[in-house]
Amino acid sequence: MNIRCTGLRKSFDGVIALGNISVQCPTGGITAIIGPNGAGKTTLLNILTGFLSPDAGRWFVGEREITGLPPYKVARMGLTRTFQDVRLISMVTVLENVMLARPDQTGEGLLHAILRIGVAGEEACNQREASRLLQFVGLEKQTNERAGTLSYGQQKLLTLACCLAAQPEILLLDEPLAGVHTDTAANILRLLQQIRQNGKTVVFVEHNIAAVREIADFVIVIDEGTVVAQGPPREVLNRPEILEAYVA
Amino acid sequence: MDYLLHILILAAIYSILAVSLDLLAGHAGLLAVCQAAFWGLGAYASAVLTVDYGVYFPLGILAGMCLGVLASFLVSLPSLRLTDDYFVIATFGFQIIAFAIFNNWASLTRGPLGIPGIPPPTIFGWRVDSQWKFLLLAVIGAVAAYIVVNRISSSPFGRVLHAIREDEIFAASLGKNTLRFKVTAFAVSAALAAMAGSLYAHYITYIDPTNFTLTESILIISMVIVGGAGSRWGPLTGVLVLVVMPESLRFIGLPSAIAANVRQIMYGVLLVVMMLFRPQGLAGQYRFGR
Amino acid sequence: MPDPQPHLGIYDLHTGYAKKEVLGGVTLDVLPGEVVALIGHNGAGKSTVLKAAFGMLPIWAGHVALQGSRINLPSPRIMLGHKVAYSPQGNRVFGELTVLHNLELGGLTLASKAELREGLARVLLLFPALRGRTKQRAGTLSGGERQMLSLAMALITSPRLLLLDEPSLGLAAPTTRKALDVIHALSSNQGVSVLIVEQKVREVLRIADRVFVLRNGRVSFSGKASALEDEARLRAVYL
Amino acid sequence: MLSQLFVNAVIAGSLYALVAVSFALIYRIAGFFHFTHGLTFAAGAYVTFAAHAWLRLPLVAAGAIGVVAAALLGMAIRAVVFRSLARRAAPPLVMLLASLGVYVVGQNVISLAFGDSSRPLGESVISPGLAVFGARVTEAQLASIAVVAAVLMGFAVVMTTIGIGHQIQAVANDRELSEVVGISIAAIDGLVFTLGSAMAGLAGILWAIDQNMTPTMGMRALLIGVVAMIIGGQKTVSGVVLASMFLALAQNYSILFVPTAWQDAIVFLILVAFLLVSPSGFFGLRGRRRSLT
Repeated sequence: MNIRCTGLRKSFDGVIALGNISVQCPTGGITAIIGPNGAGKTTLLNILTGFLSPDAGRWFVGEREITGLPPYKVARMGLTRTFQDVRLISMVTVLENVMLARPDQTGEGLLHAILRIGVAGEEACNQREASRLLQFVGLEKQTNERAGTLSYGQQKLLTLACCLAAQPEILLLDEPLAGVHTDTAANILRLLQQIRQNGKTVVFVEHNIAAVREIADFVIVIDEGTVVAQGPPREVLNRPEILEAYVA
Repeated sequence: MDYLLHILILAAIYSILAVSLDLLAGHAGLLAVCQAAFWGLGAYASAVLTVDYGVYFPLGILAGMCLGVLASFLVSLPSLRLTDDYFVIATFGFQIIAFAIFNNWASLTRGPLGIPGIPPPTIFGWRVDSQWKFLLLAVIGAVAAYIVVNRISSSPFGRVLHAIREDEIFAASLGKNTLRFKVTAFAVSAALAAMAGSLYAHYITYIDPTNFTLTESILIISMVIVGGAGSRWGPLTGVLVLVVMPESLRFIGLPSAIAANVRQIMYGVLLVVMMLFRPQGLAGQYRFGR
Repeated sequence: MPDPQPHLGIYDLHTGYAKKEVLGGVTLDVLPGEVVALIGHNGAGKSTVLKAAFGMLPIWAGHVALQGSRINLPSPRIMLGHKVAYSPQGNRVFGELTVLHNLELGGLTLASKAELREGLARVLLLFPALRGRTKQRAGTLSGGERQMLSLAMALITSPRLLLLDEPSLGLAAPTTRKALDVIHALSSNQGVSVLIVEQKVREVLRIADRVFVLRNGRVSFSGKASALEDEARLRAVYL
Repeated sequence: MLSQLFVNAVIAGSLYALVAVSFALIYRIAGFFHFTHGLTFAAGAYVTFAAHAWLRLPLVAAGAIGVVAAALLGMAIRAVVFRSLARRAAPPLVMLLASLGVYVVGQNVISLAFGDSSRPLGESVISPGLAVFGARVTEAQLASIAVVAAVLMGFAVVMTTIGIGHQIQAVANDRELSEVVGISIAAIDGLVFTLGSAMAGLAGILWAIDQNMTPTMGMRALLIGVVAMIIGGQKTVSGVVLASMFLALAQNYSILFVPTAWQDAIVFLILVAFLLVSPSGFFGLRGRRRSLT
């Protein structure tokens, strides 16, 4: 499943954040969205995931249009995300954070919660799945620690695990490598490639151009709210106007 | 002796109120200061139904709880769009509107005169006409409320509430319809408070609007906060500290006129001290707004 | 002659927000009368360096020194006392107050009314476009005018050291060039030392004597501005 | 009859405005709903009563003492409770709860000291008053409106012309930039609490002179003032004053349709209607950090 948008436009009291953006991220690939500070990348992510309503434009997951859907419905359509500043539930354990993300849990119905019919079985299955994901991102040792006690890099890995636990088709990651030490960053890049192997589409906003060059199949460059270039990294990253966008 | 029973019955009823409010304030992080409104609603529903229409007690309680659920939608849907301080003020507003209804809808609630002569409850032939029997009924009610709230808070439903409490945007990004969870929690909290209202009405046998004022709501929220919001024993600790202990003031011969003020000063001071030194409360871990 | 005492010295600076370490040991200096550019991609920590130096952010490790003497607990008031001024990112002004009141607040720490009046006259001379608008609410100014006001608020205290955070944000090229020229003139004519953070690298290199490149919270390059003239070198260091 | 309702509304509205403006002043700087405003409101009235009745001071002198006492009370509560909470980086809701606790303590101390019964402030001299467009207005009421108008005008002038007023607006407008230019946020916070509490005390005194006083009068006035601030938009004095007048008019004219006891409920019905209509963020979602990054 891929994600595409047409004619997305958004401005904040006069300042244009997005001016008529129409992009499409290829199915099953890793797409990097790059561009200098304040170019509208996070704004685009917030619009696609329903947290921000644009002035104009429509966007789709696969063939289904998700324009204007609230965030929880967008997530239910198979499009989950992470945030620039790490967001998680620091008061509960790492395992609980991942178990929270599983969609359509019967135990989330009020009567089931009270009478506990068929909840225990599902919880056990949820726990197994969550533990598998923690193992996948390398946090199995921290399973029962409070999420608040994790290091920043570990918290980034946890949010990735939560994203996966929501069983998405497409992952939208907002600066997955920002503020992370080099070894964790390499680890995250390896995980993103494995996620792609599992057939999921990955789209991430990032500044670390070296990382983009290493794993991205497709690159979209946004500057001053418009798409200035898009295509495979080899082609796009060497074009002079890319450096210009960053540096001018 | 029966004064001790009176305190225990009051403690059981207040426990229902504190535990039910804790589902909202402690587990969902919604600082609602209108629990006395739902408490009053249950009391008046039971009183009016049994005194004016001779309705059978269990039906009275059920009717009160359903009314509580309905009223909770009227309260939660408009106010849940607001954040923090504005939400608190909106719930203050509903508390004041509810009190005005109890106080002025004379044809239904007989206004300031209140409703006297509420018969003791009979359940399937069991006439609860002594304090001992009433204590048993009140404790059953309290235990039921405690089980319901703890079952909810320790279930996946509760897990989502705890997510909403700390970061609703994160919960929404994982596909949780946060509004549904908050409205449902409101409804359960209101229904349990209404049940406490029915029990209270049949125990006190005479209710008037002054039992269900803003001050009562502030007392109930203080119990939850001082005791420790969002924890198993927090609300009950709050009841112990803010109901049982002050009631025993009467033993040391404090004239009742002064006792009411002293009791409020006590929980006012406790609330301030708690916020300064132990914002998570005596037995809790959750700190508001963290 | 011995290496001249840096006007501003930042030594092995570690700081960040809550758990996220943003600066992992940054060392840089500004010599008297010099214009130093601090460049790097977004999120590298450029703004954090200025905030920490001006005392807006607690320092986790390392220290800041002015004219060689270490400032233990830097705070805005202390730095203003040492004739240092800071203009935060995004051309921040008090939108609800008039241009004049913004300038007066900029000169709050000036000792006397006379100094304030003198400062007002000086900055209005420097930025003629503001002269006609002193009664206007700052929120109604254009991006360029707001940038000028923000700079004027920093210059009114006639600082000896100027910390500027992306004065060009949201400005068209000609306005950016004009603003950077004003800054350059200050340095060359009045010997004001400047540490300027910028995204528009080519523009700022034009007026900078030396440059530090920040990447992921560490200095990845420092040297003469001319060293980054050619494209390949800039690309290697920058991207 | 209608003009009498109008006059009553103007008197009540002016007092709501004084409470609302002073509450907004403190709220915009301190950043949390502080219920102690209701306490300083009541304290002003009761200290004036004590000075007037027990110390035999003329009403105006007693009133001055009342206002000073309210200001000192506000300053003291801020220094003891709110400053230490701020040092512990307590979130706004914890500050709100603490202010609620302080209010409950204060209100009960007043009722212990002065009793719960409603009592008048000053000689309840029965004066025919003047006829204004066919409505009865006493000299005291006219004086009250004049005082409130003068105070609000003076407040607006201070905020727009004098340096301190600019600093207050600056901190309310952009806290970080205020720190950058060297404004002492703590000093402004203290000043605002003192000034706001003094205005609240004055409002309490004028309210007590017009409508007698009870220990719980502060909460009622505070809640109406908060609603006026929410509807009027916190930024401008005129916006809050207009909203206060609107609430007073709505309350007074509601008597034609509904018994007077509904007056407070009407204020909150208006608030609910306003909140339903006014747009709020993306479905009012609360994240750990307000802005979505």
